[in-house]
Amino acid sequence: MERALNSPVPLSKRFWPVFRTIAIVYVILLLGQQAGLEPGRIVREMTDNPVIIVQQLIVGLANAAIITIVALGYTMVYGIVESINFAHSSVFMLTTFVALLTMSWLVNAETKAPLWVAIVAFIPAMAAGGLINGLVERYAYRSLRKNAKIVGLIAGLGMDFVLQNIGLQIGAFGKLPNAYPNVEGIKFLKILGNQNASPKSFPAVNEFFSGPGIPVNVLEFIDPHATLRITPADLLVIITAVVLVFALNWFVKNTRSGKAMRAVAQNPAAASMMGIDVDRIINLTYVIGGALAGAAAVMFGVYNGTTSSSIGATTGLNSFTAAVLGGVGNIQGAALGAVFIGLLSSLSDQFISSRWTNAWVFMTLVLVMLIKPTGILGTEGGEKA
Amino acid sequence: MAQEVLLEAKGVTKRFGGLTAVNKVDFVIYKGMIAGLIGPNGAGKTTFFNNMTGLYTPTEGDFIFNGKPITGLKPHIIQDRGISRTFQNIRLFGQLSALENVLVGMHTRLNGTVFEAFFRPKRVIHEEKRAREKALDLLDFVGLGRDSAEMAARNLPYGFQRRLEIARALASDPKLLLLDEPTAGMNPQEKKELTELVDHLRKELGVTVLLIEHDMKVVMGISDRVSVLDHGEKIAEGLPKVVQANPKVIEAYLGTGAAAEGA
Amino acid sequence: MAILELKNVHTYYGNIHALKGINLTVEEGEVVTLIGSNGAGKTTTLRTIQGLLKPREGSIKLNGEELTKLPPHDVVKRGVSQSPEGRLVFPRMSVKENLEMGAFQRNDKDGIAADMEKVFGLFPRMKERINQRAGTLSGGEQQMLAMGRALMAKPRVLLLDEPSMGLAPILVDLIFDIIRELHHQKTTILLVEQNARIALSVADRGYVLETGEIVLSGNAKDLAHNPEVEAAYLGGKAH
Amino acid sequence: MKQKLLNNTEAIAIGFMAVLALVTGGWNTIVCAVIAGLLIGLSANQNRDGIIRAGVLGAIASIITAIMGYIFNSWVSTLPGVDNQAPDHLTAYPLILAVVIGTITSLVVAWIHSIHEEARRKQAFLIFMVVCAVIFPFFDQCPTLAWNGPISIANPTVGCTTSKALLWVNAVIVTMIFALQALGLNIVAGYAGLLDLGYVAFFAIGAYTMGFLNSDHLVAQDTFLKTQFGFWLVVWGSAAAAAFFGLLLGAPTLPLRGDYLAIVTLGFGEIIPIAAKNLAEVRIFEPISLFINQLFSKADAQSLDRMQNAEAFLKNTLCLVGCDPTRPFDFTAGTKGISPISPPVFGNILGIPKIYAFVNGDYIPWYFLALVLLAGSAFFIFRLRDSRVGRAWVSMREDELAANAMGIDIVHTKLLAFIIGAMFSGFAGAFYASYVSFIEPGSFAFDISVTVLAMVILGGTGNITGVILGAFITRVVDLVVLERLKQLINGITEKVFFSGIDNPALVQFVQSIADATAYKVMLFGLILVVMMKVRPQGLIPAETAAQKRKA
Repeated sequence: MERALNSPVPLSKRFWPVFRTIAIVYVILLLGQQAGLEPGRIVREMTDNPVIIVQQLIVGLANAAIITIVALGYTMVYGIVESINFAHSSVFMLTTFVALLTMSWLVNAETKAPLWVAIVAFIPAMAAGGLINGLVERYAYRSLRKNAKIVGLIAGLGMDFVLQNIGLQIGAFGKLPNAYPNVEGIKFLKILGNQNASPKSFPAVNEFFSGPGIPVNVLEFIDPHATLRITPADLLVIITAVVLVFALNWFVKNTRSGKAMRAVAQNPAAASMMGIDVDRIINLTYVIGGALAGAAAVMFGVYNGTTSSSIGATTGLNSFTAAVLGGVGNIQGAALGAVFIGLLSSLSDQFISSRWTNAWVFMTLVLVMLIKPTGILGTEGGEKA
Repeated sequence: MAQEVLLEAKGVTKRFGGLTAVNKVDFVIYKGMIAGLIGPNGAGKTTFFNNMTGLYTPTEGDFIFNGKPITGLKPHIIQDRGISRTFQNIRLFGQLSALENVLVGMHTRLNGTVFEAFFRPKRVIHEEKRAREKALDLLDFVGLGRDSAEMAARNLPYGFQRRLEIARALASDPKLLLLDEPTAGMNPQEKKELTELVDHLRKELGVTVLLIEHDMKVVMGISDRVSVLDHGEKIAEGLPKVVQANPKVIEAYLGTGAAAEGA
Repeated sequence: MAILELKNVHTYYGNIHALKGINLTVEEGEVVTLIGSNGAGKTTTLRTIQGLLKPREGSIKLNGEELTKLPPHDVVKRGVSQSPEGRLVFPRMSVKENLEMGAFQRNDKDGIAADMEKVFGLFPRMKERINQRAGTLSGGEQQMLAMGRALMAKPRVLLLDEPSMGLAPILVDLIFDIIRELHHQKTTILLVEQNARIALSVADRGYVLETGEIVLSGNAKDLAHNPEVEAAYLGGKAH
Repeated sequence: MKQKLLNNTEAIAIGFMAVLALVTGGWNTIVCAVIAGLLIGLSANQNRDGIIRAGVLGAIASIITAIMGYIFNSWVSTLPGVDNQAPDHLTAYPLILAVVIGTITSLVVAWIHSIHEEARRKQAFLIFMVVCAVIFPFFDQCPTLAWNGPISIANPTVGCTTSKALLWVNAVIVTMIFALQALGLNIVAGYAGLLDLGYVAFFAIGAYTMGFLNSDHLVAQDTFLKTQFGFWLVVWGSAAAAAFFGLLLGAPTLPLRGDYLAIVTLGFGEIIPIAAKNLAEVRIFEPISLFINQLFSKADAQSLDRMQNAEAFLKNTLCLVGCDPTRPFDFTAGTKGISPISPPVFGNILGIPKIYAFVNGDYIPWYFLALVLLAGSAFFIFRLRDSRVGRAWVSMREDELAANAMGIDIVHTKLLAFIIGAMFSGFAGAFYASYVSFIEPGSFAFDISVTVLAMVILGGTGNITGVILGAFITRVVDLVVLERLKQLINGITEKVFFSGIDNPALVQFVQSIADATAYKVMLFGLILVVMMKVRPQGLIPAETAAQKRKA
């Protein structure tokens, strides 16, 4: 003990980690300001106008709702086959087109749509998502499952490109001429615009009881003039997400197929010995994941108002980060991670720098992997026999 | 013969969640001996091995190798210190040739860096040449012959694969060689030949061997000392014959019901 | 007629010829044991019967019906269920859910409930822990759960793979008492066990497997006193 | 023993090259015939009969190729919108030459292939390949001129505009840059088994380092470094910068499970173009003073607009980089890109007079420079694979746990592979920047990572020859076949189907649906999926020792 006190070496050793942390934080602040990380400005902007924070929180929650549903697809598939489904983000992207076309067909390519149109659009979008993902699993992944993991990953990547390319080419249908061939039905395709890669507009869902939104005066104590508007899109997105998370949780916990899914995730060999058709259950997982992507697509379209063939990558990265953050394979974890990512994105858009938001999300992903690779609610995967 | 301790395990315990796979095992290996470790399936033998070689960190207890603690070190450092192993279910580098497999085993004993790989200074050329020769000798020694040197490991017959694993483990000149069920899946003739190889290897190379084995005949035939694990605990230790007659061992291996019936 | 019949079954792992022409029969209500050293092909035989591995040659018949081409879940449906080596319970599911998974191929709710009671009768400890997660059970309890789970399929042939593995002697005795009880109830069992003596003590007949081939077969009592078997698998204990 | 009329390689070779000749025609017919001959020769039996058969097959293949070339010349090239190779597209010379050279190639290759002694065979192949590589660009000159006499060889650029001539040389130079990248990725993915999906990031880092340090971009900046550092110096800087980022990204993530690495690298690949886009106006302040100023400065947020406000906050802040508010430090030139980037110069350094300077658009010297770099890299990697380090990589890929137990430090070894892979990509990026002389964030999109991965997978993971072959096939498909196919289809549709229809919208729709180049990503995606299902080891799998013996 005495020696330890007298000698200077342990002292510097004790301060080294502190010093290192300070140095790292300093460097991050130094370089981070280029990407909008200026704490002084951020704090000041927040205190100057606190209403914006609340507004951004609502935006963040709505984004989180969408991210959650996409993340569920990642997390369920990862939970059962322990491999990332790279094509998931593209399935999501394709289903936004299904949703877009359904809605514009129902309202005949007009710019406004009542709420029921959005609700109806869930059906074809979810069906399409389930179908695409199911087919991808059946024909691209299934026979590869016995190979090394990297083989499946690469095949998934390949499918991702194929689907992305299809998404891009869907845009070309917007170029179909009006008069020729003279079919009325294709009119709604005009909504796809005449540039393949450019964003396509969703009809705005703005009929909500009797007005464009409910004004809510929750912030009177800060600013008597501040009024928040909660739009139908906000409500639709958040309520759908909550309903889907609970429904999925119930499904996995209580139904025969849900239990089989859990069994396969925990031990495919044993599940097979119990008479569970492992291939079918894995396919079912993909189908459900795809259907969820379809649901998320409607939410995304209604909320953001546009889609394009390139939205898959960002949403995919956000959702995957959310899934990892919450602990891969965990439904509640995905929701928790998504709330974190959603809030981070919306606050970053407002207060840090919207151009660098993706970079901050990515930083979060790396940090999470460094600090807790298993995620917030994750369990150790190592003990699985 | 002055008996020098090579490896000592002190109260090694490994728990997985609620399951205690290895429970307070004390264990000593002297230089130059062949130590046998037996026990029924799932008794914790391989777990014990994995703790020793750094794949797991023991929950409690210590391993002392050559007078220095090695508990909790990374596997590659433990291998560098002089403990080398084979695996229960053969884990060769399938696409590499037999020769290359042995050369990988020599990794810690070679010094070539990336730059040297490109410029190939004399030192590295010599080193590689010597390494290749030594690897060929080792292949010869374990009975693969130089002809198999260029064969991809996964294309070798089963028995050769087991031998190649031993050659690979020997490549780093280990002080202690751990063999995990080296005769599993072999017929009696092959078993006999492999037993001879193990014996041979102790005599020729002076390696200390710790052997996990299922086949009583194999263990009893060559071991100087046998320890018996059951249910994660060491239940007996001593000369093969003594251990064989130990009622506890008979019970663990043959079951009480059977003992009653046999009586 | 034999309820389970294997004829000249050859199974490969990649290029490794693991089973080299297995011939084996199990009669209704009989306990047959398969003994042999590690790596002899015992588990491979069970996995082949259940359809987890596809034989390259030969036929496997259950009550005269060919099983070889069927996927594992259909084999379970036909009435072959297994308590696997290493138990492989579903660790994050409760005991009850594990047992339900055993009855996955069945639709008769009443029958399932009745069978669950039966399992609880055999393994009272399972009833005490009905809501506990299987991963937190002790080794012996997990073994009981694995056997109970296999019984929930109401199998015509029950495959037991190494039920004594890693268990303390007292638990081994308990497990084998239950196997005797099952035998008494006329359950047809194919038992794989490395503890040859205890296995032969409960079985009617036995097969000895060596590097993928059956080298000996016969009445369990005879096998137990066969000098070769004694030497190789009973510890070479001198009488 | 009944021999099949054609084996798979031969059938694919003939078919593919015939299509290629059909869509490119002209003098490209010769190249097609040579490649077909090469592949036929390589797949021949190693005996006298084999050589004869190869000769016959080679002749047939060449004739088929020539016929296709003829169809191109006489019909395809007359379609509207198809690039004609030369005014005399109907000339018979290239077609006759194609038959002769194609046949000879297959004979020679079959003969070399039949040499029994392995060392000599390899030597002969090497010599053959070097000869081909050296002759090649002179055959791909502006066709008329090349044939008309030695003038064109002496002065290759006469009369050749970049858009029409040198289709192949340009494509091959770009291909070699990609092959260089693919070789690097092969170390990461092929040897060490790490799936890196953001490989383009290192390419971009290398290119931007070159662009930054070897162009007027830096000279125009407000720094003391008002100079261009020259290609030969910066190329190492590029490699080092890429390696540094490789370390930065790999060190925290490589210890994690493999598929997480895929996602992290994917993210990194997305971030780098974002950074390139947004680092055009860099201003860095001392963080503590910035914090204090922004938080406590008296500037009134209500009265000033946001921009002015920000300036007011920054007034008393300690500024480090890009302090002049009207002229912040321009790091990447944002979306407008850096141009022109200087080409390499021999000499002109340390008092040595300028010996030779490369000129953008003069392809031949670039071609040979790229060839030397690629050959050097291949040689380097070949030696690396055959060393202690290379063995460690492959063993780790085969069985990580066993490799660890054999004394290999997994994290260290993975990191080494990752860094060296990054270095190659950075190197390639530097060369690319100097070659095209213009870089912008859009040139480093995700599809480059995909293309390079497709090259490695297609050719054969872990095999140098395979990877280079993969690079060539992929790039030729990308740069030549798809482009030509698009022209061809558009030409046909326009001429055949739309000649009587006056509806530009419909034509435009059909053309954008039938645009072959628009399906590039899908094609590479399909290559990945199909290869994984059919032949996960690639066209030329890593030679295992056993196969060496069989040969």
